[in-house]
Amino acid sequence: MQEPVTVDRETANRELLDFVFAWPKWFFATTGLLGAVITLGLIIFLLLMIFGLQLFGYAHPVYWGFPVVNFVFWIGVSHAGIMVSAILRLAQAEWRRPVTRAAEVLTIFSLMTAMTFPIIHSGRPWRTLYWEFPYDWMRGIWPNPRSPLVWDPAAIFTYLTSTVMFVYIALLPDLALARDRVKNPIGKAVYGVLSLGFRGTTRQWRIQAIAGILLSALILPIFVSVHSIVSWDFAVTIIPGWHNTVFAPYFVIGAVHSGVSAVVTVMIIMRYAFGLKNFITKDHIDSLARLLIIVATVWLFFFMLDFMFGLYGTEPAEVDTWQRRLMEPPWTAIAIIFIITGYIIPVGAWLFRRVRRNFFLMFVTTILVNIGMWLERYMIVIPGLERKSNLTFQYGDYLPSAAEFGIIAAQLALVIAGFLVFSKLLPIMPAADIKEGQILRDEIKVGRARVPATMREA
Amino acid sequence: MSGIARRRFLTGAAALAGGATVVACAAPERESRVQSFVHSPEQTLPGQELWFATACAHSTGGNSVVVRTVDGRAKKVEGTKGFPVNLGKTNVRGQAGVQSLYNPDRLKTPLRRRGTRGEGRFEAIGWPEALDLLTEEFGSAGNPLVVTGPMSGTRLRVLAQFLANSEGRHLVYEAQDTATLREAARLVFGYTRLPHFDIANAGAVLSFGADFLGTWLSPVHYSTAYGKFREEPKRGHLIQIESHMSLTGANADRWVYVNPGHEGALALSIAQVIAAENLTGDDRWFDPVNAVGGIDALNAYSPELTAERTGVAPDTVREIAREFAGHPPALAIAGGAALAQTNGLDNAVAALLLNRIVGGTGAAGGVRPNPAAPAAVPATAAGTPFGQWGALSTGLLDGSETVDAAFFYDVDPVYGLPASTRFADALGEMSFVVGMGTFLNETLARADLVLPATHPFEEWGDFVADPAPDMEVVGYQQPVVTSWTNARSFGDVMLALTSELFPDAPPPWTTMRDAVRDGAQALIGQDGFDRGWIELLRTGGRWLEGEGREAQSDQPDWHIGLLAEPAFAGDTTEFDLHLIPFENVAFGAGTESANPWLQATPDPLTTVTWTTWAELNPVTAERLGVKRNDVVHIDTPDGTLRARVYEAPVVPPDVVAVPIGQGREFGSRWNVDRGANVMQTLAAQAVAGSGALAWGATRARVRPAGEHDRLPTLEVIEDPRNDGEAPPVRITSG
Amino acid sequence: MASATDTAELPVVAAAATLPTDDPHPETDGHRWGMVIDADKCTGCQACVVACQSENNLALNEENRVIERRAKTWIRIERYWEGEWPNAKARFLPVLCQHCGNAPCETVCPVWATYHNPDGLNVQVYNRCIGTRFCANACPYSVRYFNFWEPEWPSPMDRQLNPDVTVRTKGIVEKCTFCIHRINRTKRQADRDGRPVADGEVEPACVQACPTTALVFGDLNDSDSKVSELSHSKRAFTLLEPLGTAPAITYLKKVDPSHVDEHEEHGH
Amino acid sequence: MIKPEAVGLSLTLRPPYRPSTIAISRKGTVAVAVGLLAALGVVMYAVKLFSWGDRAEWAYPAAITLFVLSTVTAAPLVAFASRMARGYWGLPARRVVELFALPSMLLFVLLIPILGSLPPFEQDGVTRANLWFGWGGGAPFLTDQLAVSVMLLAGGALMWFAAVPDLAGPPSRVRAMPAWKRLLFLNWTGTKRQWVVLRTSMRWISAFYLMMYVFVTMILTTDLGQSLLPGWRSGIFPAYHVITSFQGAIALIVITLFLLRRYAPSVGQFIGDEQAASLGKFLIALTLFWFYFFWSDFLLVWYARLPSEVAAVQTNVAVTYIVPFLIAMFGQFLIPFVTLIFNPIRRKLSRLAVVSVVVLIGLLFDRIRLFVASMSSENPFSHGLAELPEPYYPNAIDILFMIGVVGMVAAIYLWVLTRIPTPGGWEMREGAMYRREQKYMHAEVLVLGKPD
Ligand code: SF4
Ligand code: SF4
Ligand code: SF4
Ligand code: SF4
Repeated sequence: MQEPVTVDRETANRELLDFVFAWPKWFFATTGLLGAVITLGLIIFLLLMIFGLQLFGYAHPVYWGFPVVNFVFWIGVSHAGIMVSAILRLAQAEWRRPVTRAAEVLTIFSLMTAMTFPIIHSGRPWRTLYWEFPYDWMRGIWPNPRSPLVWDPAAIFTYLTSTVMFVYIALLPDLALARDRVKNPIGKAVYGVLSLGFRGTTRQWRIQAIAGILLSALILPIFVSVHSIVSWDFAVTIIPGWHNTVFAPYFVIGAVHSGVSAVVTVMIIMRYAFGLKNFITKDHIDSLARLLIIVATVWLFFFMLDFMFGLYGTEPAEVDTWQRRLMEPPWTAIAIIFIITGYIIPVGAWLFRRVRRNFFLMFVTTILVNIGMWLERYMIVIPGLERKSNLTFQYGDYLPSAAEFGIIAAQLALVIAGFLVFSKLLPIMPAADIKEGQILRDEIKVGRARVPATMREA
Repeated sequence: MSGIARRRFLTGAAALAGGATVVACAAPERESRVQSFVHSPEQTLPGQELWFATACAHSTGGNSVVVRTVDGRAKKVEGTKGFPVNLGKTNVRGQAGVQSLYNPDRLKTPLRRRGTRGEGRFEAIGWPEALDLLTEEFGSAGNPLVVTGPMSGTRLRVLAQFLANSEGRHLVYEAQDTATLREAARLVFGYTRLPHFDIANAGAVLSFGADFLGTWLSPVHYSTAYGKFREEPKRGHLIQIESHMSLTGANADRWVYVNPGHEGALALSIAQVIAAENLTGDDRWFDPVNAVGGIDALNAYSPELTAERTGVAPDTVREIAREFAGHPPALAIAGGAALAQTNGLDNAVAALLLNRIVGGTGAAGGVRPNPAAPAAVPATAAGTPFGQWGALSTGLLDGSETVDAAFFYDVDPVYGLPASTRFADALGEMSFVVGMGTFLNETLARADLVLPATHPFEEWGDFVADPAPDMEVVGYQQPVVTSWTNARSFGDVMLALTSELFPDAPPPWTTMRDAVRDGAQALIGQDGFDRGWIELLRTGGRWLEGEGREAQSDQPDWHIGLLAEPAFAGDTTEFDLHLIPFENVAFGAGTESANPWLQATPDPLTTVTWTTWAELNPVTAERLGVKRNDVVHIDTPDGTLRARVYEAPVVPPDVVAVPIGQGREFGSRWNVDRGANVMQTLAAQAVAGSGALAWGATRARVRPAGEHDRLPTLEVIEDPRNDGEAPPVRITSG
Repeated sequence: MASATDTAELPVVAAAATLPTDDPHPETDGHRWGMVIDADKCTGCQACVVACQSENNLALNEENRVIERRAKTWIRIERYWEGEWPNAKARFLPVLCQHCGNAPCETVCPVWATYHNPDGLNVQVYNRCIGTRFCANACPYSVRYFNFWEPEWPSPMDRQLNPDVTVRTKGIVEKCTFCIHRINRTKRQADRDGRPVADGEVEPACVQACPTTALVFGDLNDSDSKVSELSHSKRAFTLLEPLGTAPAITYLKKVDPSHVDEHEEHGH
Repeated sequence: MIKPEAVGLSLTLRPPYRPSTIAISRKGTVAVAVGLLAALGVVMYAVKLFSWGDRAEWAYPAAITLFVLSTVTAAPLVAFASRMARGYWGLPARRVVELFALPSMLLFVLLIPILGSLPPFEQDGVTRANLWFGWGGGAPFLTDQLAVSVMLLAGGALMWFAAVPDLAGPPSRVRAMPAWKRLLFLNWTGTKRQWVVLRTSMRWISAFYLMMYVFVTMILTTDLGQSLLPGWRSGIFPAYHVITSFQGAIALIVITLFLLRRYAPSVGQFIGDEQAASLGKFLIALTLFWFYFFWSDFLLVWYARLPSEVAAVQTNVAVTYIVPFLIAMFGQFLIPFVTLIFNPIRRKLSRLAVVSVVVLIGLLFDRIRLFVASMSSENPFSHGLAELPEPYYPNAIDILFMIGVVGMVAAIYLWVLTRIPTPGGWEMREGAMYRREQKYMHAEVLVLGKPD
């Protein structure tokens, strides 16, 4: 049964904006720590600029490694926001309300972080920016539209732009709220400008709502395209273990799996860190977990398709790649761990209502999912390169370097820091949306039973 | 002139502006200085390439190469087209010549010893000072000793001037001596020069241990011949019999393992089958067999009777005999470890005898006599056999012999002779030692005076191909660049020394260039010499086909009864494996190891680079409890060395094979403290009858060192699917 | 199951020629450079390898670079073992860029740093390359190498550098060019002389060095050239043929007399 | 803020609902027509069996069988989806679609000769690609039929369970039944416990049916498709097939609802444009999915240019079967996409039904291009096609066979429709309980309960 939120509007406003105006000690400690890790990453980046990619673990013939794995991972996580916001919004799932903002913000920061990887890992990052983006009108030298590496920035930029718009539109009423409540005159001015004069007139509400729905629908194809294109970075080639037609939906659903899990993790952290016990309830994580069961199962189905149709053609290199993935150390361990942590443990646990409604267990299981999903990406990207063709003389292996671990830690810190700073500056809970949800909440009595219900405009 | 003939690949000098002058005879000078157009030396047009024919820097057989130079810098080496030895081709070492030329660790200036001998501490001095010291020491010396590598042509004549005046001695140090083969050729055919093995035209080649595609005698020549040998439709058949798979073995149609030292017995078995089955189709085998003891003596070597010794099944021997005799013309050759046994000479003779048995001598596709070298450009002086080095060492150490002054040029006996010879100590007994070379080495490091020698691309010279490729060939060497170091050529130093020491009987030439021109004059005559000289330099040399061949003896000077059993150092219980040292295509005997390209060149079979490894059969490795990349100690009765294990299915189970060429203390940054020197661990045994070092007659045991160190291999990892069943890519046709 | 390793022997797929995608060998009035590699002649001697290093300014492959698998050789001799002792054999296979007509490396390059030129070469434009290494991954022959370091030649070794060939900077990918500078030079010369380029006139460094003439180079558009003739040998095959990359290099199989008899009877 | 159409205002349950079997107008005519078609199907099946030819003979039967799998067998899944999402729109349609579980049973019969005509996995030491690791112990015939049976039984069980509360009548009636019949009626007396068990088991059986459906699709599409056409190895293909099956199922449901509204007022009174709006949304979504899955497949094959894969795609997309492919693309994607973006078309059941017919035609041709290409391919043992095959055209028997199958499906469906009360009574009543209309501030609002 759902537990209705019992706070009044004023409390809601106060609690939801609380963190924006408060300066708890842990905030400084955490940002300091994150800053240190990010600085480490910057130092590594600087060293990379000077010494080049020798600092990473690439070696002939395995030329991609951790950064690409992480690129896929963070792009994957970024699928949370739109899945939760747009799809649940269109599906009129009421429980989405407190979750949307966090998911969208996670999307923005994980996308921005993911985008740094292709640049960091390229041999000449300065040129990467130069050649890939500003088209060279003068000499007519264009990027190669046949390359998935050109599709990538196009899709990701579109996704980022639309997500930012999406978040911004949803933010407007909350910005206005912050503007009205902040005491500091500078803050007032800034929030004032950002809120674009939102005063809550009917017309403004209507435009805001229509824009949100339109964007939800428009963003969906982009959402699907992004990870499909990421998957095509691999699948268009003829590398064994990469060239499989199932990759696009497999990647997309995997992205949703890891993204929604990350949202659950983040929500549980927020619940405690920002004191949002009144707004993030067992119902929310329960609903998300039920969604995750389906997503995870579909993901597993696609994985099975990938596996079965990888072996199906009995191409020697393809068979070798799967043999390596499943039978050879360390990949055996990685394969087992990712199946167990990505599916068996979490989905097994989520079948039980008690687990789905337990914050701690949900926190643990969703973290496990993302460990599993990271390993899954690792297992997708690397072994195919290690067993690339029948020319077995060129079989190789890959060992990540310390610098790669450093960069990856720094990027995790970057996502967290981005999230934290956002929640410091702007309300991480969509106050207006939550209040709307409270208004629309109702109950239906059937005999002695009370069934939760929502109100819909007739 | 057709367009093609005018291409830049013109060997020799380029025709310059206007085509008026054809100049090819001097290196551009001041090449490292910035030049103004106005003051450019004749040959240097900025940005314009020039090709100079000269001697190959590292060749063993006497190859001619053209070096591409641009702006006075050597850029690229290619074989001299039409030069009969290498026919426009090169091998790895030839290609790497430019890199030893520009090796920053070359000796750049004369050095005088500062510390004790062998410490390797020197101070730089100038040439005048060095020459003064040289004159002083050699002037007072009684019986100067000059040690060089195999040397021919004008250098030899220049050296003779010095030796004649000073009553000095000349010893020739060969890293891999040819004494046994030369002696065998004399016994079987009566030849004094190395004969021509006509692989190109042979129908079957039966090689006992001779790695003619890799390192044996004249590998580039034989490789070009092999290309023709494999030409379809005739496609010759190659059988390789040896105790460790060489590069040639890897390319053979049939490869057969023979127990080390029993190659001769196997050869006689093959002969027996040929005779018994009359495989030649006529009785041409009869006379030669008769001459060496008759069919009864030969019958004692029937395949069944030798099978146990040789380790080759009788059926296999019969198949070999049929394949060999069945693809005329058939050619048998012998070399490598087969000859480096105490009974190596007998092995060589027995193997070469097969040529007489199938009648394959003199004709195309067989063993052909070579012409004697012209007097004006003497042929290679024969190497001093190992026995004599041992005697010299012992004499010096026990005081029965003294050397007042010794001159070592471009050799490294301290490195190459087994430690048990104690040559390094013997060197210490010599009063004054001069070492000359392009790099410091173990011998030079023990010298009192070290002189920087020019690189072959920086000096004048000539050479006589040995073995000659079926004709008399004299190659010419000219400087292609001005030396960037303060080096001088051996000839010039010798000439300077001679004229300084013996003002009364000065040599007839003042520079090597004069001496070389002088020899050329004798060769091509006075008439139109200037044109002829330029032509010589342009084409790389002079050759005369089919003139003045040596005569063949009527019958072999040998008897089957002479075939001895091999003897090995180290007893079989304690030392359970045969130690087979081998040269690989890149480092050779260790003379080229200063060159980073060669260091990085993968050994063709193992793909190992940069270090010393120990080849073991996987079964042997498993028995020893070691696997690839494990460090092992290899003990012989006379020493021990460390190497990393490389397992290969082609290595015989009773063998541990170790490449020669690493393990130096002195040299360049690229070869010092790298790997181990296997030569040092060998027992000091000589080949009976030739006195050469029996480097294949030492036994060894392998002990795991308990360490692990990844071998630098080109092969990425061991191929998990390459289980010997089905190669992943079908390279072989059926 | 059919032996997984036999793919190269399975029926040749002819469909590649009818793809409505890019024609792997666009008709050019000019040249289509190609090579034939005779595995029966290659001895594995490595001369071609060093010749290429020397001609094309390849950086030194120091020991740790070999160990790290970051050494570069534009042509390499792959060695495969066949069989077990005492019937074990070594097989040598020179592998360099195959200059594929359907090059998997070309389509993936985001900046068109690698593309097919009108002479049928897969060329690499170093200045364009941003070092994504996508092409190196996509190349099934693994013949593309990444520059992990700024190349260095301790003075005076730099004097050897070939002025016709760029020294590649760190952060980009490089590979065999078919010695394009030699091709261009010869074409220019032939142009000046007003004649066509003759067969055998262009010799890449590896071909030039190869002592056994296992490597033959020439124009596949010229039906009289040696390469054209050899590429129709009954021993001819292309590497990884089922991938449909349409290489410009044809290999000739090694002849193994111990197999010939059984197979020839079946008319192989 | 919420669009009124999405809420389903047209659904009015004011008249107290009584479950009953339906009455169809012009019942006799319909019965005769359908009966004749069904008889045609039976005859054609027999004709095919007796004139047993090679595998290609069964190419068109295979195509129509997979068409049945993609429409009729997939339809009950929509009921499952509607229950899962607690969608109000689905209430009157659930029973309508569940009843398709019965005609689905035809699959089993149809598959017997088709699976029987398949070549062995191994021949002359060469193995053809397959999902069964070359397992000879009954694959594919026994394995596939076993999986199909299990799936069909689950579907049947689902249909029956859902209908039992409506069929059982008052507790006294059930108690009066003989034992076997009581068991058949699950001993239904409507106790609270029974309701809980019923709901839970329906949930599980639905989930099981879905999984079995996906599994069966995977093995059938591989055994009758990919594994027969050399070089065709596409991991996404089973998923493509599932997705297009959902599209086919929706189209079939739309058409069925439309016909029922037109000809069976007892059902039709509950079917309004609310259903059209929801089903239309699904249909356009699945139309987009068609493109996504097809493109994901096609793009990668075309881009990678592996000759064997390209040849396979040339066969069933680009060259040999390009005409059926184009019909499929227009029918499954272009026409529905272009039409359904317009609200007036999507939200009107009649118009949606027209589009659905187009979709089904497209789907039929899609199955034809895919399975005729594979069933008629010559050498499934080769690694890739050496040359592109000629198209394999149907003969008159093939065409009559396909028509007959449609007839059989229709006949069985009509039969069961007249035996089981439609729409489902208890769910309809329950739906009405969780739904209330009231005033909020100045607006009329709808309060919708969503029980756990
Ligand atoms: S061999 Fe590799 S690098 Fe060369 S063209 Fe083919 S795919 Fe490209
Ligand atoms: S590494 Fe260079 S050539 Fe290769 S794909 Fe990237 S940009 Fe293109
Ligand atoms: S063709 Fe030129 S670039 Fe290519 S491998 Fe040969 S030498 Fe090197
Ligand atoms: S140079 Fe010729 S023979 Fe030697 S490895 Fe290269 S291709 Fe083979």
